[in-house]
This record gives sequence, C-alpha cells and structure tokens, in this order.
Amino acid sequence: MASKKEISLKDISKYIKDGDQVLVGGFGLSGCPLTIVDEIAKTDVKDLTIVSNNLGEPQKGLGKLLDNGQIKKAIGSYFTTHRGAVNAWNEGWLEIELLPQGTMAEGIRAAGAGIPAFYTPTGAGTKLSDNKEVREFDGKEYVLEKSIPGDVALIRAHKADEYGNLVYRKTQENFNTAMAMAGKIVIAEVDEIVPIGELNPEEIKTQHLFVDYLVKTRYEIEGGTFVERTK
Amino acid sequence: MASKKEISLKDISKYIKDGDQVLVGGFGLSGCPLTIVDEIAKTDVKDLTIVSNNLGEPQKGLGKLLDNGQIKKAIGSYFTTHRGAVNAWNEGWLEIELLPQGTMAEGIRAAGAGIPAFYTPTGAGTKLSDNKEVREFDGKEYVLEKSIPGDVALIRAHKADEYGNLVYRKTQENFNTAMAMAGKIVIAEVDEIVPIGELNPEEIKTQHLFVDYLVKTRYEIEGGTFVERTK
Amino acid sequence: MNAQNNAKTMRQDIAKRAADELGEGEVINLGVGIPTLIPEYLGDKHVFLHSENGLLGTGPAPEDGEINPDLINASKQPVTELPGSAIFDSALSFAMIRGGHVDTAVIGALQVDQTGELANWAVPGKDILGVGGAMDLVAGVQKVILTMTHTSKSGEAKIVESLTYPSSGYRKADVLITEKAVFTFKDNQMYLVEVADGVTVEEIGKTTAASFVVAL
Amino acid sequence: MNAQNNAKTMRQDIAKRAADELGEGEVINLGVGIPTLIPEYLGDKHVFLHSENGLLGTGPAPEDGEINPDLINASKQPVTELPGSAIFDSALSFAMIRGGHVDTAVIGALQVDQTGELANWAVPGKDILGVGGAMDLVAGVQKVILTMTHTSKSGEAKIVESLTYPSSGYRKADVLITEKAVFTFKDNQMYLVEVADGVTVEEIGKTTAASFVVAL
Repeated sequence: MASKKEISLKDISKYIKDGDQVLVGGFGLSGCPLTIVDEIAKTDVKDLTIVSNNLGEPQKGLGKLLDNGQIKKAIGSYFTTHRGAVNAWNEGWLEIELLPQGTMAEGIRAAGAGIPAFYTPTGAGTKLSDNKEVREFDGKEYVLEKSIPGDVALIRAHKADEYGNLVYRKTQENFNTAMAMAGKIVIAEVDEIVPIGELNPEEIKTQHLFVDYLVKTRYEIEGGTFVERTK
Repeated sequence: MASKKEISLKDISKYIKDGDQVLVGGFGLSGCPLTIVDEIAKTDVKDLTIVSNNLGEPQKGLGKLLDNGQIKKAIGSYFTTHRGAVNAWNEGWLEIELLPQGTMAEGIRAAGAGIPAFYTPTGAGTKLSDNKEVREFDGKEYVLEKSIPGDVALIRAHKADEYGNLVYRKTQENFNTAMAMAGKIVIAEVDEIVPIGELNPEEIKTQHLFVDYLVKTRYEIEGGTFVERTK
Repeated sequence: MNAQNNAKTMRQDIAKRAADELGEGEVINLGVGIPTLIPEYLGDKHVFLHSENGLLGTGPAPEDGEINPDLINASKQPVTELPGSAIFDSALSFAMIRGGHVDTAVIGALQVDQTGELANWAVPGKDILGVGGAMDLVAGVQKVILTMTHTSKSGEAKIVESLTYPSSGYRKADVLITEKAVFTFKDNQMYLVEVADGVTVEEIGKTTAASFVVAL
Repeated sequence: MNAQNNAKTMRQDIAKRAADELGEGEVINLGVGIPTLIPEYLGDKHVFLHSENGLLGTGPAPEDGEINPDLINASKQPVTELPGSAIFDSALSFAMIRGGHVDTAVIGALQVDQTGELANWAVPGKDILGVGGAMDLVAGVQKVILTMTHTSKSGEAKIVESLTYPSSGYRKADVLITEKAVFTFKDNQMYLVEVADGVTVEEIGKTTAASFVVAL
C-alpha cells in the first residue's frame, strides 16, 4: 500500500494561501524542507509570515522566498545569516519579530500542546520583553509569552512510514516536531516512505497524528552538503 | 567501567528527608520504581508530599508508604485505586490535591523546563479551578497552573547506560521523563546498566543530565506481572 | 438499535451505534465502560486508538501467556500494539489531547444538560478523589461523543435541563448516544436525531428532563 | 596566563584559563568565538558538550570526507557525536537550558558591568536582528563564565560601571576571564581574583571602568 498521505510536489501550493503564518523547520539548512520551499518560490503566494529560526541564505532555502518578496513578516531568533533580511528590514518592507531561540521553540510546542501562553525567565529585563507582561513568581521576574501556531507547518524528516510517523537523521529534528504539533496543516518532506511496521514504536519522534501530507525530497547529501537531484 | 551513578539500595534514604516533595513515576505499577519505594518504606522518613498519578495499591508500590503513614499530602489525578487513600483523607490525616492528569504531566514538565506557570483550557469552568486564576485568551477561558517541582524524583526505566541515559520498556515511560526533568535529585531504578555506546543517541528518552543516581531493580516480570526477586 | 431491557445488550447496542460515528482513519480515545466495547463493532473500519499513558495504535488484549505489564492502556489493562503504533510519554500524550490532535473521544457521562455540558467525574456528596484524563479529553479533542444509559438504574433522568453534578468543563458534547436515542448538540441546543426501534418520541420526552428539538 | 599583545594567543590564553574552570563530568554549553577553542585545552578532563540544536555529547569536527550536514552544532558547523551522546529536539534542548540542567555556559560578552550583568547580543544603534540562544543560556544555566578581551580593539573599557549596551537579562555572570585577569561576581560585587603574568593591579584598574575588590 502506498501512503495515503503522499502528495505530489505540484499539490503543495494548494495548502498555502496569501497571508498565512507558515512554520518552517530547520536550523540553518539542516531540517529545512528545501524541496517544499523551492516549490513555494515558484508560485505567486505572498504576504507570508514565516516562523523559522533563520531565513536561509541568499537563493537557498527560505532565502528564495525572501528574495522573491513573498515574505511580509519573519518571526525567528537569528536573521543575520541572510544579509537580504537585514536590508529588507531597513527598507521597511519586511517586518521582523525577534525571539530568544528557546522562547520560540517553547512557544511553538505550546501552540501544539493547547497551551495559549506561559511564563519564562528568558528575556526578563531586556529589550525583548518591552511591551510584554512581566510577572513575579517567588520573587523572580518572568515574561508572559504567547504560543506560536501556524496555518501551515512545513517540516523535514528522514523517513516516514505510510501512516506519516517520522524519524530524523541526527540533529535534523530541531524545530520540526514542535512545528508538526503547531501547524493546522502539516506537510513533511522526507527521503523515503517505508511500509507500516518498519519503524519501532519507540523510535518515532513525530507521531502520525501530527502529520497531514508527505512529499519526497529532491535533495540528497553529497560531499557533506545538500544537493538538488537533477531528475 | 562501572557507572559512577550507581548507588546501593541502602544509600537511597540519604537523598530523601522528612517533608520532601517527592515525584514518583508510574501509571499504576508500570513505570513505578517499586524497589526504591520498598526501601523508603523500610525507613522512618515521614511527612512526604507525594506527586504521582495514583497511590499504588494496598501493600504495593506507594500503597506501602501510605499504609505506613509516611505520606502527609498526595498530589495526583486518581486516588481511588487505593481505598486507603480515600479513608486517610476522610480521617483527615492525608491532604489530597487532585489535578487533571494532563495538567499534572504538563506541570511536572514545566518545572523541569524552567517554566513557573502556564495557562491551560483543562478544568476551566469546573470545581478543580476554584481558587485558581482564570484568564481569557481569544475569548476562551484558561486556568493558570503552577509548575510542579520535586525535591527528589524517583523514576523507573528499563535500561540505563553508564552515563545515566535511559530507555523504557513499552508504555513504562509515562511520567518518568517529565519527573526526571523536574526533580532536584533524580534516582532511576533500572533492570540493567549497559556500557557507553550501546544505546543509540536517537533512542534515548531521558538524557543523562537529568539523572543523578541509578539503582538496580529487584523486580522482574513473571507471568504477566511484577514479581520481587527473592535474592 | 434495539431497546431491550437487558443491561448487557443495552451497552452493546450503544457501543455499536457509537462505532458508526467514527470515521475511517480517525484518532480515537475511548473512555472506560461502554466505549471499551466499541472495537468489536468497527468491522472493516480502521481507526487509531490513543491511550493517555502514551500509546497511539493500541491493539486488543493479549493472549494469556503474552501479557506484558509494561504495555497497558489508560484503564491499566494489558494491551498489544498494532503495526505502525507509536509510544511516547505522558506530557506529549496530553499535548496531543489538549492540542486538538485526537479526533474523537467517546466517553461515559453521569449527567448531560440540554446544551451539551457534561458531568463525568464526580458525584455530589461523595469524595472527589479521581479525575484522570476526563477533563483534558473534554477540553481538547475535536469531537466528544457521550455514551450512557438513558436513565439511571433507579430510573432517574440523566439528561437534564442543567447539571446538578459537578461539570467537566465549558466544552459541550457533540453527540449523545443512549439505548433509546441519539442526540446532537449545536449552539447550546439539543436535537433528537434518532430513536431506537420500538421507542417513541413520547417515551424519549418522558425519560428526558431537558428540552430538545425533534429532528428525526 | 600570559598577556602578549597578540590576538590569537590572547584568545587561546583566555580559552585555556576558561577550561580550568570546568569541572569533571559537567554539562557545558560553549558559545561562539573564544569558547569554541576550549575543547583543545581540556586535557584529561571529560565534560559533556551541549549544542542548542539538540545534541548532548558533541564531538570534534569530522574529517573532510566524513561531514554530515545533518550533524551540526549551534554554530551550524559540522561535528561528530561521541559515544554516549543523545539527540533531541529544540524544545527539549532549551528545556534543558532554561530548566537549569546545563551546568555551565561559557559565552562571550560585548560588555559586563560591575554587578556581573552582561550584554552579549546587540550593539546600540545597530540593527537588532539576532539573539539566538544567548538569553536562554544567561537565564537558565547554573554557572555563567564570560570570556572576552579586556578592552575593545580601540582600547575602550568593556568592563563598566553600568551597561550602555542592551542587557541580556537580570541574571549575573559568575566568572569573567580576560587576557589580563579573572574576576568573580558575588552579591552584585566584582572581585579581582587573578592577574596574568606581568600584569599589575594598577594596569587592571586603568583598563577597567568599574569598581572591584582586589582579592588575589
């Protein structure tokens, strides 16, 4: 049986509309759904709010969407990997919301876990808590942070089984599981879809109930880097 | 090399003192550190606040501590498995704090994750949110729940490696990982301590930085139940 | 559905009707009591059973010699795991429930009011010493199906105008299945959508202490 | 410690001294810059290196042919995994940091004040577009060790009475290591506990725009 969840690359754009808040996995290029992002870069979808740790690099990963002007706002922890993000922000057409990386990870998980808000010590007493509610617990200040849901989550894993259970390659997981939990629609890009029963129940990192669709990646590792397969 | 974290059963009592809040893993008897609990039942330690889903059964697991009168307060989601708990509460010598099971799990995880409090929809509009702060987010009511830390966490896993990384047997994990995160001192009861490198980095469920001490269990599975090894 | 006055058949009938409500491929959490009978009536329909203690893909009870006391469901009964199942911890398991990732919970109730608000964890005047995952399920899943006998053993109405038992939360049930009828709830209004063979709307009216719209 | 006026040696000296602060078996998070040099100076001491992106037990850079772009550290550099390492997701990784499970963070700073409050993520008047895990580390780990050059390249004091750069949070550093000196902080007071060979207390005073107690 083929996975009922597998879709073709051209179907991806059906699930993303103008103005969506889109969670995109990855820490740098590792764990970033490069094929899915490439497909979106080919479409006219625009005004996206992208939640991702960084915005890729020029013409790589999310950098393509930025270069195309498809992104209206970016929420993340580190934008200086792509000089274009800094420029776009200076030019005033890209809104940026900077979050401590741990607050971002926890906020995404919270959205997936039904928690609308939580208190964290991170950022208390800094500019990043300006305009945020601060509250004391046991004499220490904490910042109230809201959860970070996604209309869509685009994630990357190593293998899926036909139900959509996922496992990752080494540190590829990073934000992906939390984003799968937090996305209303979740599309996972994988190297391979294996038959039911091939993954051990204990090794599954992202359970199938979080995953709506699967696509096969066009990228493979070659010479220590991610290379697009030329058909 | 033997694990530096392994301690003998008689050393367990060194780490638990009168009045401690003690997190105890397990859903029923599965994942409950039966050997550690037995050792505590042999000591005079008293006035404990026990955080555990249930209080075991008469003369089994935490039931022993209850029967001995070593417990002052119990925080959990389901106490009717041990009639003694209900009686002790009626007699007025056992304080009980009832929490929805998901709130309990999330509160324990929060304590381990540096989150002092969070909002949850569970319990809003019920007696269990009496005297708790309620707040609206997007027009819906949520209850503020505090994190649930432990002076000590007593947990149960299947295998440890010599660093203290843990893996579980099937649904044995339940509250154990969250409790390992939330305990100031964490003692894990295991079937076996394996050499470094024998566990795959990806299969580890509780990472060694959460675990302080290891003890070997005296219980084994026989005839579909947990049986104490008679030396 | 047949309204025989036989407790066992009654429970089986309710479970059978509840099974019809479940969609192919859904993630389902089954409460104690009547809902545990549902798997017998699924036929060819494939659903994923979620157990609060950390299992998605719960299978039937094992053979006697195959019991693993570390492979249990939320009722602490030994179970098996089906191919494609996943195992995880309690915090993630309730994140699934509270976060809306479980499609449907089928649970019992002590009382339900005409808006769909339900009581399923405590009896007035009795010790309140157990809640388990009941409130998390009510607050979190996409669809709540209640299964219960239409009246108490002593014949008292369990479907009421407003709850006298402690509420399980603001969230309303979507469907209520008894041995006599099926109701749905929408915008705080209760609709009678099915009656069992041989049961009249009049009889439903007499045994139901709540207002409902007849929508057969 | 030797205060040569050579940037590379200076950084190595700081890293070497920082390595001495780490305890056997500790879980350590190393920031970018000088802290990345620390592993060279650990000798027989065994510590566990934690990477924010989800690795506990980070090993050295791989051989050229052995690079896996999906096995990286928080600086996005390819690494290896040591035996006994564990891999996990970002949410759990920061739970470890924020929850106090990482013993020590060794991080750089742009400025530190005499109470130990530090600034390590933004420069006044420049775009504030990156923070990464800096604030989580400052807020969460058990011990914060700062490594930095004693003054800026243009000779300006980086150890100041009160911060002019944006703060990284309320949490104070525990130890500050420069090429000239080692300071500790306790109860909002700064203590000079070591000077490098050939460096006088007077010189420290001149290059430090903050009050400190000499406790050599």
